[in-house]
Amino acid sequence: MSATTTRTPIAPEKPATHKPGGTLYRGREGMWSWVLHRITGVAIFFFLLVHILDTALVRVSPEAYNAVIGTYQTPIMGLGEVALVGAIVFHAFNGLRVILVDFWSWATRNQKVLFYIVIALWVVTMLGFVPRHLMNVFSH
Amino acid sequence: MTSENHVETTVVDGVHHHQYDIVIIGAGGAGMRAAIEAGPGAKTAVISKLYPTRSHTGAAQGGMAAALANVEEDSWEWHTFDTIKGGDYLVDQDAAEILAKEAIDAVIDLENMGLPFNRTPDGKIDQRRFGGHTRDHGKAPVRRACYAADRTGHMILQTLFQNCVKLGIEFYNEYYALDLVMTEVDAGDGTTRQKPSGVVAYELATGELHVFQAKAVIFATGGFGKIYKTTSNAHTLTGDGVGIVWRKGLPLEDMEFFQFHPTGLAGLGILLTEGARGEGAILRNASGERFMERYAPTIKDLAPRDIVARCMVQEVAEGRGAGPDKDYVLLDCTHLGAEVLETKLPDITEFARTYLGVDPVYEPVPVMPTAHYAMGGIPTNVKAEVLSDNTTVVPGLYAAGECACVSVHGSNRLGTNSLLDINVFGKRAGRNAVEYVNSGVDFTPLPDDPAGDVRRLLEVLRDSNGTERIAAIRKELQDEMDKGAQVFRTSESLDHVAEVIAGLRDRYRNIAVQDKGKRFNTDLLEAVELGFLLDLAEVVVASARNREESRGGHMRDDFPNRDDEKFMQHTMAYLSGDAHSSVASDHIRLDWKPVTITRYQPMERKY
Amino acid sequence: MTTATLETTSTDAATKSFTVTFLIRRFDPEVDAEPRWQDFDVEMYATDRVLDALHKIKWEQDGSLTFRRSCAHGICGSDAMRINGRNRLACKTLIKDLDITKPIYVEAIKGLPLEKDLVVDMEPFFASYREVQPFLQASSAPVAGKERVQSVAERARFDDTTKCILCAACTSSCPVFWTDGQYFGPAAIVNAHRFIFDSRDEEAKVRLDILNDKEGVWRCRTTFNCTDACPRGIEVTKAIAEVKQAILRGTP
Amino acid sequence: MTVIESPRTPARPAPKRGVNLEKWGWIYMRASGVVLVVLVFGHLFVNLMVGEGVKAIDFGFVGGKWADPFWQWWDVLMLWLALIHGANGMRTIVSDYTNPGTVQRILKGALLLSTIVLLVLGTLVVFTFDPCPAGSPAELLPSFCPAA
Ligand SMILES: Cc1cc2nc3c(=O)[nH]c(=O)nc-3n(C[C@H](O)[C@H](O)[C@H](O)COP(=O)(O)OP(=O)(O)OC[C@H]3O[C@@H](n4cnc5c(N)ncnc54)[C@H](O)[C@@H]3O)c2cc1C
Ligand code: HEM
Ligand code: SF4
Ligand code: F3S
Ligand code: FES
Repeated sequence: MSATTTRTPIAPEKPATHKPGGTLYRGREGMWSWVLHRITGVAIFFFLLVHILDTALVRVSPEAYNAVIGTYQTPIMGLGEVALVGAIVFHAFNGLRVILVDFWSWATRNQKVLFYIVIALWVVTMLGFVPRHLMNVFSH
Repeated sequence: MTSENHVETTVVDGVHHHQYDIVIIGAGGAGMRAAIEAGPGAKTAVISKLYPTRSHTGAAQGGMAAALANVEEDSWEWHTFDTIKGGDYLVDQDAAEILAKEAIDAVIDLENMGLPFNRTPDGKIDQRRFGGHTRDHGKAPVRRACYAADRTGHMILQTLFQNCVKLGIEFYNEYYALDLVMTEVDAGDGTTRQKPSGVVAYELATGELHVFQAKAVIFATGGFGKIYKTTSNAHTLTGDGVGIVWRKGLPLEDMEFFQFHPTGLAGLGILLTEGARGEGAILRNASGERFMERYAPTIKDLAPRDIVARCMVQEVAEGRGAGPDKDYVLLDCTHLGAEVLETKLPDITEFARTYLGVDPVYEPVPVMPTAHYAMGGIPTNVKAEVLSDNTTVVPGLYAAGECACVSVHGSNRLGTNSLLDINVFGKRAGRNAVEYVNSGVDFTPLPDDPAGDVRRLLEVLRDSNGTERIAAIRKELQDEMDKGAQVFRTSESLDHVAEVIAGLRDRYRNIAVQDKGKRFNTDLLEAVELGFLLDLAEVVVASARNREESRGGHMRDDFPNRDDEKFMQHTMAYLSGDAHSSVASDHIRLDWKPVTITRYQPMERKY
Repeated sequence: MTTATLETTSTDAATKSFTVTFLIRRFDPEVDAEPRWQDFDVEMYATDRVLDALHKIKWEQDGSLTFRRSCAHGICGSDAMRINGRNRLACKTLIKDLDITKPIYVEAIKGLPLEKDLVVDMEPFFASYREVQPFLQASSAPVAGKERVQSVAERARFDDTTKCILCAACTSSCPVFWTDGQYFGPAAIVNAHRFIFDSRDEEAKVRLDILNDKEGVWRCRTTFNCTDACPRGIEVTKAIAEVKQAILRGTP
Repeated sequence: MTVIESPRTPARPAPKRGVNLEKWGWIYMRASGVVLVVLVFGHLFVNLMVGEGVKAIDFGFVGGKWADPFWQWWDVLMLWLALIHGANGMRTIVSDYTNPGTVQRILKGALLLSTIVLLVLGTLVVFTFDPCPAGSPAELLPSFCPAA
């Protein structure tokens, strides 16, 4: 039961061949928040893989675990942790935004406002975390 | 997607051949309404130069008339009378009766198909006032227009398309019909006559030609407002179908009657529905006067369109126009309130905001008449069968919608009667075509090389390396038509336009088509469309020159009165002699056809 | 050639014209292997539309420039294109709303096969549309010669999604649709929504089932590009959210 | 005369293989997300903010936490929720950017495999963890170990 047409039969199993490129789409808050959400999600995922493995070293020996976890305490890794926490915090807050947008029509209408709230909360959280963490990392 | 529908397509000398019982040209309201009737009953194809949902039926705003009497007393007889009076008695009254009577079913059909009409508090289809629709033969305005906000046409187009999808109608989208194939057959009485045997179409995507052999052909190609500059019509309304039929030597009826809608956005022509005035909006001149009170004391701003348009032009001509150049009047909706505007007239509110930067909630909107609707077209009888003269039917050929002239609109169409027309007569065309093809007729054999004419036409155009720009000729045509053949006409102005057109026809032979490619060559198609525009403008002007009276949409300054004695008849224009000569009188023959009068004798038209 | 009176008589400063540069992404399948950018200078007025600019180019400079258009006032859905990186209708985008100190970029919508210049193959788009059964299905026979009754509130429930003109601005702005073109896309969901929430329709469940598919509503990542792009102001993402919830509930 | 096949738009193949997991995946992402906010933030707070933060983390610290079933369950729950959440998210991304075919199958297989392995590994580690392994230097162990 569908209208038929005689033009350009598409073969849906095979994705359409797109001509490359064009300019970057200038999406707004919704699109960029999703891009960030996706990037942070992937980053966290890969960190999580590593983090499970390194934590599993506790089962090998205290020395092995401490050796690896020691590298987490170097200044470079300290900065990396800032990035990681930044990613997690954004992903978490934005994840909550996405959930609200999904289930609450006010939020669907005001997703842009919520996006800026996410950014604000992120800044606040990071202001709480970063100085404290860097003090820990760079002390002694 | 059933297999018994399986189409065999063959290619001969690069031309694709198809066979269908019924071929419908045009996928606007009329075409799709016909398809919904035809599809289930016969093997049907719809050819459209646009994707169906792009058709200009979607632009219609205000409503569709039917005496449902959902909100106040009404009857189809009153509707018939209004239609006849609105058309200044040039209406064929048998057709008007059918229109008004079948209106009720037409609206109900659409509702049952899913059309989301606005509702009354008790859940019935809501109705609003519209110009020229009255209770009890002109006593007072009546609520007769069924509507869906100011998107009635959009909803009709979508609903019809949805039902075509449901029925699995076969569409050939972006195929331009360019010729009707006629075959000489034995008429049975020793003579021969022309019978339609198919359609030739140009596939935009590939540049290839297709011949659709058919037992019945239905034209539903819409209007030709693009002969004018200021118009509510789409760029694609170039009158191809009417032009094709004309070039086949079939007559065109009442071509001088073109409707100018009073409220187009000034300078742009984008339409603001009469529904606005139906909801209470008021026309004012520069001094804020409600000038329609002077011209039509009983129904004021809701007088029929020809009258309102004329009054507006007169106000401006007499120096009472608004704006820096005093060249428009104002449509005042401010007293309606944001609520009514946002819920009942949301689209036109947005048009005014977007295109003029004027917010109708706070400011009156600059408006001027805009070329809107062709009352004339391909003559048909009430069965939607095309006529080759005043009475003779061309078997198997049908026309419906704006391209046809039944004539239910006479010299001036009432608002909301066109959406009705496309549904009532679209349905009739489809139904009668099915009956015809199932009555045992066979395919009429195609002549040798049926696509020959089109191929030659396109080759000439594609190979043309002239010096004239298509757009320049078209612009001049449109500008001149606006000046000489618009709301007011005189023999002088018409003579001048005729001369200009003759010159343009000469220049058309020397045009340049820059795009030489095959795929999506819209440049080439614009050249073809310009040819149709020139042909039709010529007929419009010739018919207008010939009608030395003022009636409905045709206002002759030099003959300001209606002259029933001489002109109470339809104009019939025939192509005769050299089609390609530039001089209209060489190839246009004008004749008359009597008006069918059943129960309403012509009276003076006062509101 | 006669010029329109508007241009010659008007002294208003607001109607002064200026030159605008358009960068258009051209592609002629018969000649080009790859799309290319071409620039055009056009005299424009502030109140002109981008569509007017395309027409001026086609009609005065290069007749081979190809694009679709019909109504010229935003109701037919022919001319969705990417203008300065965002999906817009050319006929609803006014020059005054663009920054004309920089060139204006115009290119075809993304994610559908490019056919020529600004024209894409719309067939995959309509195929998705057809698949959601976008038509009223009501088995109960209405009283002969009468409309089905529907309250004002029931009618209002799906009003927003009846406005769709199938322009594809939404679907071709959706990052998920760009990835493989298999996602049903917002337009199809909008048109399903129109019937799912129509009190007269009886087959909402079937449509919900169709959209509860691998390529259905769950692929939407709420990026809101569709809502931003919709020239009819339809709250597309909200409609999608409502369909998601209807699927979760199992009923509209 | 060439005969061309009837040109028609083929319908999307409707391969409804098995149960449709998309809906449940979607629900899971949201449900787990909400719980994860608490779990992850709690985890980060305790590990990075309290006391000396990251500097304080060592075998003894971990041992100290996992001696308490509360933290054991906390971390296992977080492990399961986050890993499945992340893996499902990655699956979405893989479906988005690869076409159905071998590459996609390999990537999804790898995701599935690593997820299962890490879930099992992580769970075993948490529950079979011995905070006071015999023979380890006492200063590395939590303070409650007899050796310490
Ligand atoms: C702005 C506006 C508002 C209006 N408002 C109202 C209203 O409120 N009430 C009312 O009753 N009427 C209204 N009208 C009038 C009414 O909408 C039209 O007269 C009517 O919709 C015409 O329908 P149609 O099917 O005849 O033609 P269209 O809808 O114009 O369709 C024409 C079809 O023909 C096809 N076609 C054309 N040429 C070719 C070719 N060469 N080959 C193949 N296909 C071709 C096109 O693709 C298209 O599908 C309005 C008109 C306008 C312009
Ligand atoms: C801290 C709390 C978290 C919340 C509230 C949260 C929330 C969400 C939500 C709601 C989604 C779905 C997004 C959508 O459908 O558009 C999502 C996707 C995703 N999440 Fe999380 N998440 C959290 C933690 C994590 C963690 C710890 C990881 C890594 C293991 C992760 C990895 C991902 C990935 C890879 C995606 C897919 C992204 C995409 O499809 O674009 N998330 N998250
Ligand atoms: S939802 Fe809006 S953007 Fe999408 S097709 Fe419909 S009108 Fe166009
Ligand atoms: S752009 Fe796409 S991701 Fe969803 S919100 Fe719109 S459909
Ligand atoms: S031309 Fe019709 S929507 Fe732009």
